[in-house]
Amino acid sequence: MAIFSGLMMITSKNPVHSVLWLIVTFFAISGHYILLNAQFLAIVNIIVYAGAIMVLFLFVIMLMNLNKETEPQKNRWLKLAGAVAGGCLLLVMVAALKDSDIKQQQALVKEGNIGLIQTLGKELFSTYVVPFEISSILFLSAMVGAVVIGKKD
Amino acid sequence: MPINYYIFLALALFSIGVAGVLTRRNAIIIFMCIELMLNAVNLLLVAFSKMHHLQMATTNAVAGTDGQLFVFFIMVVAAAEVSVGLAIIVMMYRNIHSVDVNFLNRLKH
Amino acid sequence: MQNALQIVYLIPLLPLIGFLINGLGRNYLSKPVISLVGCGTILASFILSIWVFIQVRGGNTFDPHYFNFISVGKLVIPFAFKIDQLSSLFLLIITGVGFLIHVYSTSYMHEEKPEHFGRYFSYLNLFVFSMLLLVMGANFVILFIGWEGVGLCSYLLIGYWFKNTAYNKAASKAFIMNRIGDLAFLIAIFWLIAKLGTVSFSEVFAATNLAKLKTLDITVITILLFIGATGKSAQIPLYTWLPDAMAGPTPVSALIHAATMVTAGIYMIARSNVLYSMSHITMDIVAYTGLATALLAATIALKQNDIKKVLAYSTVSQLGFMFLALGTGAYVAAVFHVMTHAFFKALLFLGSGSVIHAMSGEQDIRYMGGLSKKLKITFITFLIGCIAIAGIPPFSGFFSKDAILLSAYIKSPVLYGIALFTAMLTAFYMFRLFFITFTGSFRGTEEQKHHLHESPAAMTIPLVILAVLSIIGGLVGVPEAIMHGGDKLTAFLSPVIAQHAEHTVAHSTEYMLMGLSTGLVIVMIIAAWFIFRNYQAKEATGLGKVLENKWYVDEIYDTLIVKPLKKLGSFLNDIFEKNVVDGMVNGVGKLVNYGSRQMRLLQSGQVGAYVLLMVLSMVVFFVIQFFIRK
Amino acid sequence: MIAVLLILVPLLTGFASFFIKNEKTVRSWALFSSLVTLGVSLTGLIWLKDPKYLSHTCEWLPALGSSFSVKLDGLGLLLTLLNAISFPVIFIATWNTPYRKANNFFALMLLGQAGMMGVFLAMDALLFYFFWELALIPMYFLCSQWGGEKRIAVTFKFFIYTFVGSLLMLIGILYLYNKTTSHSFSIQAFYDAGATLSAKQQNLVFWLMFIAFAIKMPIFPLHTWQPDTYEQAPTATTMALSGVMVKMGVFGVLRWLFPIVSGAAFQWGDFLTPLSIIGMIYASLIALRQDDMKRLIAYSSIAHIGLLSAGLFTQNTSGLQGVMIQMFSHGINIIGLWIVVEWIERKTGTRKLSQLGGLAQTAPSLAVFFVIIALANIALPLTNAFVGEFLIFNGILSSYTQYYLWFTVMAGICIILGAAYTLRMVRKAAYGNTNEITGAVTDISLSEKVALGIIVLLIFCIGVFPQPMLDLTSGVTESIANKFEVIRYPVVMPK
Amino acid sequence: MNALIVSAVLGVVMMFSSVWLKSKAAIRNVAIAGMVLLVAVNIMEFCGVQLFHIDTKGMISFDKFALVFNTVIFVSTLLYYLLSARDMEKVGLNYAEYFALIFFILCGVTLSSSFQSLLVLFLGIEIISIPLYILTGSDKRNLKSNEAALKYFLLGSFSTGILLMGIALVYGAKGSFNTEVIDAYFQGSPSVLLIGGMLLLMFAMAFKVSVVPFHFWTPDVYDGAPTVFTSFMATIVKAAVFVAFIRLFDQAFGLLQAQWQLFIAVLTALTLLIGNITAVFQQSVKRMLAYSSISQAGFMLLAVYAMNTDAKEGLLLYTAAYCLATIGIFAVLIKMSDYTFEGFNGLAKSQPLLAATTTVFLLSLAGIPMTAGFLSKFYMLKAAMATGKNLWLVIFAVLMAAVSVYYYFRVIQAMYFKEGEPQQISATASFKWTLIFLAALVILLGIFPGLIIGWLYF
Repeated sequence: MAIFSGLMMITSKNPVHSVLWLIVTFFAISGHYILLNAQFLAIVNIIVYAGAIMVLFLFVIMLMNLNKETEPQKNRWLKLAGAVAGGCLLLVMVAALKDSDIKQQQALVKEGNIGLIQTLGKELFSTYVVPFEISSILFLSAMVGAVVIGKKD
Repeated sequence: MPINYYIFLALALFSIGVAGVLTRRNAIIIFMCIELMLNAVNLLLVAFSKMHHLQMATTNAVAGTDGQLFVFFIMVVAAAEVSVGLAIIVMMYRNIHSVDVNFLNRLKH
Repeated sequence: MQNALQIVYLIPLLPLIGFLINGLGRNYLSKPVISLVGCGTILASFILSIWVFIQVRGGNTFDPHYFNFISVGKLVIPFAFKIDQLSSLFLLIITGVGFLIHVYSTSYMHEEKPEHFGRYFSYLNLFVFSMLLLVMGANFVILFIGWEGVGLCSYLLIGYWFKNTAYNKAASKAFIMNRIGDLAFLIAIFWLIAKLGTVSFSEVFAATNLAKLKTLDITVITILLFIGATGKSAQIPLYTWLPDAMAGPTPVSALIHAATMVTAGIYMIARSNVLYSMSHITMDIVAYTGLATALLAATIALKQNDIKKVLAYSTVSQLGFMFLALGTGAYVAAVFHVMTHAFFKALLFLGSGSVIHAMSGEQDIRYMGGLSKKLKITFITFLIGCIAIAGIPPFSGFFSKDAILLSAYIKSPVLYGIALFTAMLTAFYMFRLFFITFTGSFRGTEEQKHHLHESPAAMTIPLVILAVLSIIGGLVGVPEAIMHGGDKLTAFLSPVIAQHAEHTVAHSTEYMLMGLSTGLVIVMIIAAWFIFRNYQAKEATGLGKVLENKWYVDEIYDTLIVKPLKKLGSFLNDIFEKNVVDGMVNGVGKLVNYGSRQMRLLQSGQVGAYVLLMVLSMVVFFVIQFFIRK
Repeated sequence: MIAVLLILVPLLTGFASFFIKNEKTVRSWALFSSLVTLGVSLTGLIWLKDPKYLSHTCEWLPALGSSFSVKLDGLGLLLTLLNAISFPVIFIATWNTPYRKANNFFALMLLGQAGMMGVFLAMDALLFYFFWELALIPMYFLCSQWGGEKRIAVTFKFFIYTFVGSLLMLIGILYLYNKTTSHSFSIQAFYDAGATLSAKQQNLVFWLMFIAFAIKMPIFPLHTWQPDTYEQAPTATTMALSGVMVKMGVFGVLRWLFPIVSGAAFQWGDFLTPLSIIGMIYASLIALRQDDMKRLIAYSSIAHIGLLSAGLFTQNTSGLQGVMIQMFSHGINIIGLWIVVEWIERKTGTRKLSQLGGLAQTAPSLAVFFVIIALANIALPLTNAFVGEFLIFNGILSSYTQYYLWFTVMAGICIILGAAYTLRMVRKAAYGNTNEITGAVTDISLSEKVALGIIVLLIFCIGVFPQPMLDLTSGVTESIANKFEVIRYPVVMPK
Repeated sequence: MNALIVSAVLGVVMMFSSVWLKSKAAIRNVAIAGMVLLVAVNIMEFCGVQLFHIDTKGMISFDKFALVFNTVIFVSTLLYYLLSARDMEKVGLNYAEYFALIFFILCGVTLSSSFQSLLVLFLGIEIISIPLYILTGSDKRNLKSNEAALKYFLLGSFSTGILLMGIALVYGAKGSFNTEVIDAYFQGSPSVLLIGGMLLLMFAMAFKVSVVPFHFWTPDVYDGAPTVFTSFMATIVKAAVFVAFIRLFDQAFGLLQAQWQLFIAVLTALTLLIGNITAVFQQSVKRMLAYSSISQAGFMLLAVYAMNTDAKEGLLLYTAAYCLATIGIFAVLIKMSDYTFEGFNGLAKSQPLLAATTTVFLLSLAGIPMTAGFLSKFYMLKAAMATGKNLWLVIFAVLMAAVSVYYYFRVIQAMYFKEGEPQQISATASFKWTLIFLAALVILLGIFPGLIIGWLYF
């Protein structure tokens, strides 16, 4: 499901369609999160990604009204090469990692409470408070950046 | 559920993202592919976090949370990146009225 | 006790001082002062030499040691002199003849500008200095220093008229050919050092050391030394420089290229006679080379028209005789001939100088003739010289040459035959020269004719003195056969030159030989008289032409050695150096530039391409890590 | 004390002279400083007996195990003396040569001198490398700032060429450093480390370091930078380069190569001696065909250096001793030759032999000096070069190789060729008739007379009394030669 | 810690300073003052004065190395301000914001030099990168700048993806982000997940420090970005990421050295080769410097390859030498009207002082003795040599160093030996004095490297 929609995403001509396909992918991934009993992340994923970010994308695309098959073909070879390279990467990594020493281990499904908001919250504001603060700096800089770039002059 | 499935799934998504970056010319879509790569990573991290939780739940009740928190941070960063990235793309578009990366060839050699 | 010979160091020192004074002051001193200094110093050392000679005759030899020239590791080369019979004799010859020629030069060169006049005399003094160093040196290195020094002076004096390019070329030629010999000499010295660790005569010739040497070593060393001698003493194959050396002023030719320098080789071999006597191969080589040279030079001399060239070739030929003597073990005879030759050849050269002077620079005998009337003294002295060289008793040449012929006969009749034939040739070409120059009618231009005049006293007096010496000079070596105890020279030199196995011949044979040679010589003279009494110049043909062109030896050398070297040089310079050696270096630079130009293209500016390359390299790395490395 | 002064004096005065704008002043300043340096190095000779004044050591890079340690031993004394003598002579000789931005010129010259001093004094590998490069940089700037029209490319080639060499040497140094037990760059530690190396390692180090020295000397076929550089560089610099700088290569071999990797040096001797001799003949033959005096002298210098390196690889007392004194003599003689060429070029505006001639008439004093120096150049007895060449040839003939005779003869050929091309140069430049170029020339002025006078004086002093100079270096020579004796001994006596 | 927080605060201050302060000079002075403060507090921390007591739960540790390195970085940033702050005005209107972003970047630098958890590493690198994207594109009407920004952004975030994948795999193998835990002892062959993650991390870091074959962004971005900021990212940022690189592989993958050493060696060789050879043929000095920065990265990579005390000391010295020299050259370059080599013709005549100092910097980059550049290269070679294997790498490195001389000296030749039309260059006295100071520093470090390295053992 996720893979299929992912593929659709990168193949569909029309940017808008690929955005929509990407959203589908995100939903699928969130599904996996829920399956893995990580509700918090699932929600955040849907809200932040499928919601905010993708909408942002859509806006931009609309703004540039690219919502038609504008993209001219780039030369076949490079495209092919790209696809092949991606395939190779997949192949190689899978082949490399398939016989890892943890392959027989299981991922806990449907139980375990670490995915729940309160656990995460506790951890976040106890152990991970410093990175959290740091990420605020990140946001600050991103904001400044957006201003710098966006401001008309 | 065997962890390998998740590994393969994540790798697949990741590679799809890479392939997308390689094949597409539209800057926005390339960017979206990168987002896809990030999500693949997220998925993998969550799977791992659950795996480690399963291993060490007895000793450490909160084992594995770090993985999920990392995912959270990744999302944060991604959001920030998106804001900046889109800003840059828009700026680009303002100037050359295209988001085709093939037009980015003033700088070479 | 203080040895009476303490002061020998003055003998070379005085000429050196003269050289310094004349050399540095040549711009300030007047000609008379220069001549005074030039001749005075030599005269002084001449007087000293006489005194030394007397001392030595009294049996007082002396080896002063001044300072260590070079001492490295075990090798010690002192700066030391060796005053013994041989060297004292040479001292006499050098300073004596040298002095006369200095005197002669004062008037011969009087037209020169003062500074050049000064230069000339400084060179002469320097020459005498080095020559004295050569004969006084107590070891091969000092000898070599003098050896090179005289070479230098001959170079400087041949090129004395430096405006003339041909002269300079001749000078360089002389120097370089000498260098070839010197190289062999040097190697011989190194060989001695390698084998014996010493170069001083006394130690080398000490029996204990000689015992150490293998025959091979001795042969090699002696041959190398001999090659050195061929360079300096103008023997085959290195003789061609000497005729060209006539470019220098005539007194120089007399002093350096006849009387003294060219005999350095003979001195050196005589000095190391002990070594030579131990290697028969070398002896033969020396003998045959000498003989061949004598013959070759004599033949060439037959057809030369330049008065000085004739004398030059005769010098070569005479030197050949001396080497023949050395080769046949008659060292004394060689030294003897050196002495007599010094007298009469100097006489002849100075005579020719006086002729040239009278002819205002003309050297070609075809434009002379009938000079006997105008230049009386020159005429007579020259005649004496010719008789002496031809070897008519009782003139000096007779005794020395006879001694050589005798020793040749002892060695083998064949040698004797050829030597005799050469002697006849000598007589013939000398008198050819004589008759063409002095008899017949004058063939020069008119103003030359009425410009003809006898040379001033400063020139004629040396001529006379030398003439006298050439007459009586031979009496120091009268053969036993004629007068018992007449051979004083041998007796005098016996401490230095060991007389090895005496195989004397019956006196009757000796008389016979003498008579034969004398007779033939006289025949030759008469023949010359008939042929050249009134000579008319005509084009030489056939063999004559070959002889006139000196057997084309110079040309052969030029094509075989000089030209190829030059070609090689140009090839290396223009092609090899530029394209190969330097090409390699520049090639690297070009390669880098080329690579740079290609690698720039990697930077295509296409994001897609960049990512593609990155991903591919990642794949490669993964493959290496997971599928190849283990 | 002395050692430090030798470096400091030219260094400081050099920096100072950057700021002396007036040309005359800076000339005299440079001359003064070089004379002071000379004085210092002569005092060094006086204190030869008590070496406590001759060496100095202090902390520098303790972390790296490198210390600022300089010392004057016989070898160092010899070459610093050469260095100290050369520069006053150069300054006097070029007194009348005009330079743009004279202050920079003389400053760089003095800095170069300081660098070379350091090279000859350093007792610490890193310090040695420091100075090695430091000597190079000013020379580079001098050549490409004040040189001929092709200067930039040529000197750049020269720079890169030598730089590559020295970098390889740096690796060699580092390699040895890793082998030292005490992890120090001090020369003693290096000597000890060298002894412990295996044959393969020795070869590696030998080549890494030898390349640098070979380029500097230079040895055929690494010589191509030299003629161009000598031709293009301002003659004063050329004097410094050929008089002193090329000795750095020989010096390096003597101090940093032979004592450390004697085994490899011995093993490669049979390969390098013929190479140097080929180089000699090669250079001589080319010199025979040169028309440009500077190029001719350059090639003759290559030939002489070839002889030096051949002497090095005789690796016996006589040969090495010869090398020592020949280094000095060659420096003196070639500087003399350059002075003559410099004067000729300045007066006639050409260096082409084909355009010269008859200078002996218009400039007799020059001709006299010229002839004397030329004769010294071909090693006539009683000139300085004779002693060196005599010893070197003697060394070659008695060297430990079965080809010694061939080597001697081959090298000997160069004596003849040397005479040929030198006399050719003299003949074409000084003799013959004057032409419109040389006709108008006036004779040399006082400054040149003084400079050439000093040169000639040295030529004869060393030529007649070489012994003091030989004694100076005998200690060093012995120690090196003994190292090789030790190696040879088992070979000489087969079991 | 001090530095981290202070720089963050300063960033905020700068943001608002544009509101309060009208004159650019004032803003500049505030920034410079702030920089001085930053240096001061960092040194205070070095001397053990903690302004803030925050328990980072073992995520960050400001050890000596990190602190010394930060000092170096801050000082060079200060010098960078003094030299080039003026020239930021030319870029665009948001003068204060540029400073703010630079301060934020410095936060990132402090993080990446002192992280103990991959999370912090990730955040640090992102905090460095995101403002850089913006600074690159800050010259908005200049297409080159835009293009550079977009390229940098796309490739940068792509590499971020790789970085994250690597981190994820490592986490999968070890179950933690903490470097000690990751480096904890294991028996038998290490898990493939770990190695795969390690490789991916290597690629990502290689990208950030522009190591061949992940260097492609560098020339374009450096060329396109406004020169002022090129100067900044070519020096300080690069150095910072390098420290992160060596820290990561030292602390997290120290035990895996056998696995990655060969790869690093190969990468080094490639980087030296491409960087140097390509630089030879460049026509613009700016682009040449971009490639030279790649080749210098190759040399610094030797430190990662060797990974011993020499290497760390050396890297410290190297970053100092490299930053100082490059900042200096760029400062001069900015003043030039023409960035090609011909632009430098005859500079020695019109601006002797600039020429002289530039020469010192170039010599330092080329690694000539008496300059810091030599000793730093020397350290690198020494370290690599100390590993006792792969001698070919060292020899190759020096050969490439020789090549580098070629293009560095082209500038010197242009300045001194070629004639050129004099161009008016506005160089204030303070600017000149700072240059002199910089040059003096370069030479001083070239003779007494102890001035920096000594602090490690203080």
